[in-house]
Amino acid sequence: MSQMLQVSVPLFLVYLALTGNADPANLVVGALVAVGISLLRPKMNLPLLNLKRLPQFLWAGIRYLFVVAGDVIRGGISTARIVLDPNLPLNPGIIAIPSGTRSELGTALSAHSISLSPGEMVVAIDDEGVMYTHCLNVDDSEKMVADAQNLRKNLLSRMFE
Amino acid sequence: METILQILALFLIALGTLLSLIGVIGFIRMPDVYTRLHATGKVSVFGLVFLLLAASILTPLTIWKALLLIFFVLAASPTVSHAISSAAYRAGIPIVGKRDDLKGKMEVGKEKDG
Amino acid sequence: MQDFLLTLPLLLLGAGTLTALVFSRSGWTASRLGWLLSLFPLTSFLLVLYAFSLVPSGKALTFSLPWIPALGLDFSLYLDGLSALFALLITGIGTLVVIYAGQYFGDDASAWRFHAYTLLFMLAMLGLVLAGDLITLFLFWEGTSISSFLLIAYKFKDEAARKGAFKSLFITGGGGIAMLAGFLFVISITGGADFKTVLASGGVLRASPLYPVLFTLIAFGAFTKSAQFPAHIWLPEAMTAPTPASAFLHSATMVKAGVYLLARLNPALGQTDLWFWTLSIVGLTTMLVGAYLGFKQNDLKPLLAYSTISQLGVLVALIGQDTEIAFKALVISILAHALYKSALFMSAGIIDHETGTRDIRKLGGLRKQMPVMFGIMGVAALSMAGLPPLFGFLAKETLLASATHPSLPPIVDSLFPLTTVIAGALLLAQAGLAIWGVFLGKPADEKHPPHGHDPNFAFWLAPAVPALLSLLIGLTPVEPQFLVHFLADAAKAAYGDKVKISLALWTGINVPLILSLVAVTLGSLVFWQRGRIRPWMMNFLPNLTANALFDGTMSGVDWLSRTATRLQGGRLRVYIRIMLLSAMALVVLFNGMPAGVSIPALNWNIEGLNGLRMFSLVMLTASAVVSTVLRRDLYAVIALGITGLGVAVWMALEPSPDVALVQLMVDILSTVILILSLSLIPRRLRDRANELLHSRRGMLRDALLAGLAGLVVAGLAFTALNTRPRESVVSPFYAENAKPLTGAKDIVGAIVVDFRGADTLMEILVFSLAGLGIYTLLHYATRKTGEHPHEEPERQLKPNSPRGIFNLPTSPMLHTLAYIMLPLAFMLGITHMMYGHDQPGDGFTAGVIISLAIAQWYMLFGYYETRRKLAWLNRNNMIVAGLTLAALNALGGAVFGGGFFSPVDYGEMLNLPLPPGFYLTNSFLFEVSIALSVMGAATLILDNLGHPREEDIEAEADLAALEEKS
Amino acid sequence: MKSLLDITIWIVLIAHLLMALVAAWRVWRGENSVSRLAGLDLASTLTIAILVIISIIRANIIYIDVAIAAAALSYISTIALAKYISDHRVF
Amino acid sequence: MNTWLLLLPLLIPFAGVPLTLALRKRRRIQSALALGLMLAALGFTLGLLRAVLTTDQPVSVQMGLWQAPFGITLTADPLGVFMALMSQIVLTAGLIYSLGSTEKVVQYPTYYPLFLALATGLTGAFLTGDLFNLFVFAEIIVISGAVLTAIADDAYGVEAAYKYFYISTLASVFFLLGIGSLYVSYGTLNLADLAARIASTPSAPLTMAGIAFLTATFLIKSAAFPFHFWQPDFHAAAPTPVSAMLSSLVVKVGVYGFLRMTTLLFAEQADLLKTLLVVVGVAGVLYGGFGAAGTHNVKRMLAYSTLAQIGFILVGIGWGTPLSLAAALVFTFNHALIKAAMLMLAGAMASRAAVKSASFEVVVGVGKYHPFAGVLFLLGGMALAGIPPLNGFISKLMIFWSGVESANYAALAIIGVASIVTLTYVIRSFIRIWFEANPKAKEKAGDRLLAPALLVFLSLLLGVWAEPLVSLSQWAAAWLGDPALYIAAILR
Amino acid sequence: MNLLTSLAIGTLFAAGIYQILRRNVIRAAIGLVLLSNAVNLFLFSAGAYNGAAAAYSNAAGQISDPLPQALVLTAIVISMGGFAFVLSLLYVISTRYKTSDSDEVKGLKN
Ligand code: NA
Ligand code: NA
Repeated sequence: MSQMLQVSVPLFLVYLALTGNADPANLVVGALVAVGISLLRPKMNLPLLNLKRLPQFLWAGIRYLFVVAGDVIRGGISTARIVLDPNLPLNPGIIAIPSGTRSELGTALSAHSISLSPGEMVVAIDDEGVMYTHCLNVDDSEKMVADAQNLRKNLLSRMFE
Repeated sequence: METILQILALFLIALGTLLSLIGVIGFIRMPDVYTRLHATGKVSVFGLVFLLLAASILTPLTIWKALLLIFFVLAASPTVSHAISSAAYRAGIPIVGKRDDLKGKMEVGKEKDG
Repeated sequence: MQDFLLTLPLLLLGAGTLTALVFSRSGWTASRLGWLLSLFPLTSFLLVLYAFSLVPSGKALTFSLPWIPALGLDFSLYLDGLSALFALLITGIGTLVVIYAGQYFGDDASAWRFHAYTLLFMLAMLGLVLAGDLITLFLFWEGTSISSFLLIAYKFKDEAARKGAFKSLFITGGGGIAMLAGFLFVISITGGADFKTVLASGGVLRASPLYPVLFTLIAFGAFTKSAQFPAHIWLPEAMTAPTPASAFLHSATMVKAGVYLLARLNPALGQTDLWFWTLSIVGLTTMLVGAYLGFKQNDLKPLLAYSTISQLGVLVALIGQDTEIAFKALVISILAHALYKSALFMSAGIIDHETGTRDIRKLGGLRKQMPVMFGIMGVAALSMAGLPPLFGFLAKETLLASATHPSLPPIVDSLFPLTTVIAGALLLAQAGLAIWGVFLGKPADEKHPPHGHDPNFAFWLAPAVPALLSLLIGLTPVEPQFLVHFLADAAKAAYGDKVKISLALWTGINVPLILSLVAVTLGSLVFWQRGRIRPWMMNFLPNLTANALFDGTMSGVDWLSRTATRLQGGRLRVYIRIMLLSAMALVVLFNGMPAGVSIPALNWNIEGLNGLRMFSLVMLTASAVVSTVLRRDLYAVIALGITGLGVAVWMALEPSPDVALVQLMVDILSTVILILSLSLIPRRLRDRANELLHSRRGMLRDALLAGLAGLVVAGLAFTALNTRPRESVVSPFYAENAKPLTGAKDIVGAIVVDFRGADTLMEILVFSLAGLGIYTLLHYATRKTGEHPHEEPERQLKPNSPRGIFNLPTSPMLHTLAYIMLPLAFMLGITHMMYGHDQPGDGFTAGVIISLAIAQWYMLFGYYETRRKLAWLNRNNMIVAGLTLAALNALGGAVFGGGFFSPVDYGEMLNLPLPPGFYLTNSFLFEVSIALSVMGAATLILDNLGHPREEDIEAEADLAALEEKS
Repeated sequence: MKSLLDITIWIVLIAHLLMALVAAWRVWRGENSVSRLAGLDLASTLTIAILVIISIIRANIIYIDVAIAAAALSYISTIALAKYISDHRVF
Repeated sequence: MNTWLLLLPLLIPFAGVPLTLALRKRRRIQSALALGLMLAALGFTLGLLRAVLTTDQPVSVQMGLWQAPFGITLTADPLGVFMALMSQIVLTAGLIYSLGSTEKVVQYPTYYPLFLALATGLTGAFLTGDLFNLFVFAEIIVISGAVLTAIADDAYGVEAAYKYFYISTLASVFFLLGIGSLYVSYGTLNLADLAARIASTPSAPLTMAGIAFLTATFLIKSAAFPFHFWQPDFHAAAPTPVSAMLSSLVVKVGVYGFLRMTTLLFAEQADLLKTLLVVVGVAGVLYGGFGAAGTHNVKRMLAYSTLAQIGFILVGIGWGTPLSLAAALVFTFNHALIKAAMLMLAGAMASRAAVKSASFEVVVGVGKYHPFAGVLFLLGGMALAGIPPLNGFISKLMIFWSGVESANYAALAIIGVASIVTLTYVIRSFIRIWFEANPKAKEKAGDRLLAPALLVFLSLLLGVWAEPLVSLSQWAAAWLGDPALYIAAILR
Repeated sequence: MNLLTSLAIGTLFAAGIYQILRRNVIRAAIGLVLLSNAVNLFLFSAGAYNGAAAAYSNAAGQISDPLPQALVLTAIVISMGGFAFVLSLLYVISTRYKTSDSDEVKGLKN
């Protein structure tokens, strides 16, 4: 049930975004479509979240978004500086960053947000959740990414435990 | 109000294009595949994101739909760069730079040209 | 009423044939069957006789049945003196032959086949002479060719029989075609096919400028059938037929078909110089050649065959004449020859049957062992030699009489008698050879004399009858009036005017008699000196035969055939080059490149989005060209992807967002499946075939060809762009009516699913077929031959090694993306279906989007895991559902909307509270069905191209069942 | 103001097309398959952007609908290519 | 009523595709259903013929009731219904043969769906009144034919399909170029409307280009020399029942196209085209005849022979007289029956050979144990060679006659000489299979002979009782003679 | 502009033909895609004057001719299906004939 909701509710929102009208009939149809699709979903190992922790989940999620946004902007600026600098001050390399979790989703989200920010890009991930990340500038990435990762990690752990 | 929005849009578009340009310049200047992927995979994507925001102002496009599209792009593009870079590494394309924690952790292809 | 009488003889023979077939399983011996079957020709003989007795002299009995009224063609019969003569010979000798064949094959129970063929042939032959119009005649004419083919090939196990049969069919068949053409000319001139009309319009025919053509064609047909030089070559080889067949075909009947035709048409086509010269020259040549070659033979049957050829030459030459006496000679010779030649053939068969050989060198001195046969064959031979008091003598006399007719033009008046005398002499010598060689002389080696004795009565009865007749007709003191009138009628029909017939042997001392004496003495000399002459003849130009002509033709045909098939060399590229060039040649031929391609028509205004169009055009053209010069297929594929994007942008600028969307989807899909096939076909194979990596031969040529084609198309497009109207004829209708009639803002969408829904219906069928086809090819057709064995499940990465896109499992990042995107793709697709009528996207894009999301699963999770996780994915059933729904939906239009495919708004009908902008119409259902079938097909395509080696559960079960069956 | 906006947008569009050409050029002259692939990826991103810009110019969101589908799927061919490059098999 | 008579012959096979696919697990029911549907379709086609005959008016349906030229028109004019009837008869025979076939391919779940799809394509191609719709139906024929050939038991099926598909793609390209050229010139796709507009403005800038490309298209479709290269391979390698359909029906789509071009669309401009058709036809008669005499495989021989026979038909169309058109139609119909029968017999013999192959050195002497097949083959061969009393004779008679009447002596002479070649290869192959001895040949069961027997019987019947077919084709030819009638009937 | 467009279409067509004539069957397959693209573009230019607005009933001003667009949609789908089928044929050929050189695929001749 909750699995189904976790799939169908976002889908319902997507439906609304796509059709873009809040007519009650449309809500009904959208709900039906969303549920219908969620019936086709493969069995997934989504971490269960029980509804009474929903506000906490959302709050953590929003903060998570801001963290990521911060990283992105920071990375964007630094990358822009590198690119536009006439003598291209690069110090590229691949560093290993442990995600601190073994759950697929957790690792995936961390890796995603790391890769999202310009300047870092996860090349490979091993079963321990270690993310081998390619950086434009190894030195400043190393520490920054490291503590950013800690922040992410405990936010994620608050979202789903 | 109208004007303010339009100015905002104008700003967004300019920013977006700027980012895309940076992306492309990086794409041209960067020394190897991996570094180049930073440019294409991300920067130009953010260019697109800003364009979409502008579009949601200047056209009947609802912000929700714009956000959906943005979500698609942002979900996909880092993953794609991850895929490409891992493919490059697997194929045995060497990286520029001294540090490589991944070295020796996985078997890589012989041919230098994937 | 009496007309129907004419059909009876034919029906009887048909019944006879069927009877033979009916008795095929009965196990009756040939002789028993022969007696039974002989009743059919006998009866029809009597019927013909009766029918003829009803014909008032000089008139004809006719029967006609409309056959193809649309073409004015009838099936008609016609009995007059001439046809009666032949009809009686056919049925009469036919009766004897059937009995004789019965004896010949003795208790061989499988000879029913021979009887059937004989009666079939008899039917055809009788029909030929009874035919009342040209087309009917032709029907039976071909019938004789085929049935005689069967008779000659009766002993098909020996190669000679097969060759002989084929040769006779080839030659007579070829003649038949020519003759048909000739007949058609006649018909188109006279306006009718029946003999009444044709014979009445001789004047028109002879006057027609086409007369030479049609005469040549018809004469050619007749000559081939009647074995005239040089087409005579098939006759000796046809001797491979069983002797009864030879006796029938080559004495009385088939070879006389040509003679009959010429005689029949003489009143219409004859009495011209062309007619006279052609027939005289061909006939006399044949007469000489036949007589000459006959004297060379040692085998009885060929010997007789050549004498037949010679006789046929005589007959043809006689028809060529324009004199009463010639036609008297004609009818008498026909009768005489039929009698003695059938007797001789049948006797030869008996000799062969009793002694086991027909070679006159092995034979000899049989007169004591076979007195009866000696008698029969002796009489017949004397008649052939033209000696009194036999009927043959009379024939020769009349022949000489017409050969010395005063009306003959110079040269001919000396050549005709001369050749006749020589031929007569040689024929006499041949007759002598036969008799002496078989009965009187000694066999070549004394130690092994031939053994044999007279057969039983039934066997020698058949030859005895005609032999006896030729004796009686000669000896009879008083002319049998019946016979005289009969022959007179026949001659009249052929000559077109009264012919006086007398059968008196003694007509006083006259030129013919003297010439006849000369011939006899000469012949006796030749026979006496045969020991000297024949060896000399054997050595003189031994291989001077017209066979060279036939063989030459055949090898010519073979050479042409080999050349023709060599053009089909097997190389697709050659084919395509030829076709492409021919097509361009067509464009030039039809002057398809209009003058519109002229520089003044240029306009350089870069208004609106043209600048961007230019960019997109540059982008797509550049990448297209690049894709041809890039060495690695992978690079070419990537470049192709860019081309696709460029095309999409161009389409978006056109502006046509719908097409741009589909173009994008299809570009992605085709890139994916191209990559799939790159991974399926080993790179070394591809590089070996890649000219860019080694030989550059032919690339320039192809470039030129491609450039030419490109120029043509560019010219076409340029003209189109410059001459296209501002407004199409039909499109405004769509623009106005899309919204009101179909409720669709998207006009293109409206056309696709409503105005031209039938196209789309068939289009999804095509797409589904492609999917099903790939599935069947890769999981059935190639599996049964075990071409690609199953593979073990995907290679796994060893635990705790870093993961990315490579191998399996792929990295968590990618997994998550796959998980997220699949339901989103579903949602996107569904909105395309629901709102496609107002926005880009439709059932097709929906289907492709979902299938691509699934393809992504295959990539990231692998085949087995995907099939396990997406258990609901049954491609075939999706196609079933889609196509069924589509058909039902179209029917729904008929049920609720008044017309097949008519738009119906079910939502309105059931007044459901539907969200604004979404209509539950049959257009929507159509979109759904499109999506379903496309989804099924696209998944089949991706899945099977991606996993030709993995097991498909359904297919495996089926194949297992198949194996059990066989 | 409006005209300024128009001009900007036109410039932006030209810029994007030029960038697309750069990407195409990279596909032609990339030092290895992956950089060509990156070129394709960039080109498809830019294509989406161009669609968005067209919809701004035409003030018509149907081009966005095209863009959405493109955004949701265009990466799939990239992934396929990447997988092929990495270990010469896709599925 | 008539509407349904027109719709069902097309709709039934179409619906048959999903239905038989749904029944793919129960092969018996599946095949029975396929045959049943085909028979039903045939019945409705006969009804349609009756309707058109009695009213002497084309039956036409506007899909979705959108009036012409805006919607898609289905039209059963005399020519259309004539061709459709021909197809349905032969297709039914093909299904009957499939039921009795020993080939593996007929056991595959998708065989009958694909066969019915082929039926859909053929019927639709002859019944549609819209140029682009014709293109789509042609594509259905291409894809279903290619698939059925690719999955054949014959190991060369894939190669044949591959070559066929590429060449057909070339045809599709030409077709679309032609359609585009005509659309830009006349702005419409409905055949009747198009014909009317072409008649009123005969020389638009791209008219001739349109003619050229459509000509190229139909030359490929009808496998006329030198656009024939796909045909011998394709028809020889396909599964027997399929090759029978391909060689007898599929090439007729091109013939149909030329009939429409010369008598409807470009009735005014067609002179050059007609001359071209005569030339191409004569070339085909010669090339096909000699190819058939020279090739090494019975099925290939028959395929080449199709090339020649199509040549005769094209010559008839090119002469363009009422009689020659009727002759071409009669020839088309009769050839469909004969060629299907002959290919089935060849396949049946191949299935009885030691190794399953139709090449001469394998099937030589196989006929020994199958005299009945021999009788059928001889009769069929006679029909092919135009020997009475079989229907082939009527075809030949009418073609020659029309040649004589229209005074085209040169072409007539050549095809006359060439038609002796037909007799040659037919008899030779008969001799090889039934008369020559072959120690390897064993008594062996194979594909059933019912279908070819039926077809041969039909050929015999249509030879002896030729009036119906001849008058039918004359009726159709008369309609072809007056395009205005057709146009009026559709655009009324 | 017309000249440029038609030249582009011609070039695309030529590239397609050239690729179809390559011995490497994969290149020939790529040729199929290029050809169908070229033909589709030609069909576009066969449409009536291309307007400034997409063919939507609520569009303002001259719309582009919708019919050729519909035709192109159908043509795209059809050629897509065919293209996929060809690829499967190529795979089987490569396993059966152990080659991807179209000149070596000549088991059927004469
Ligand atoms: Na749409
Ligand atoms: Na195609």
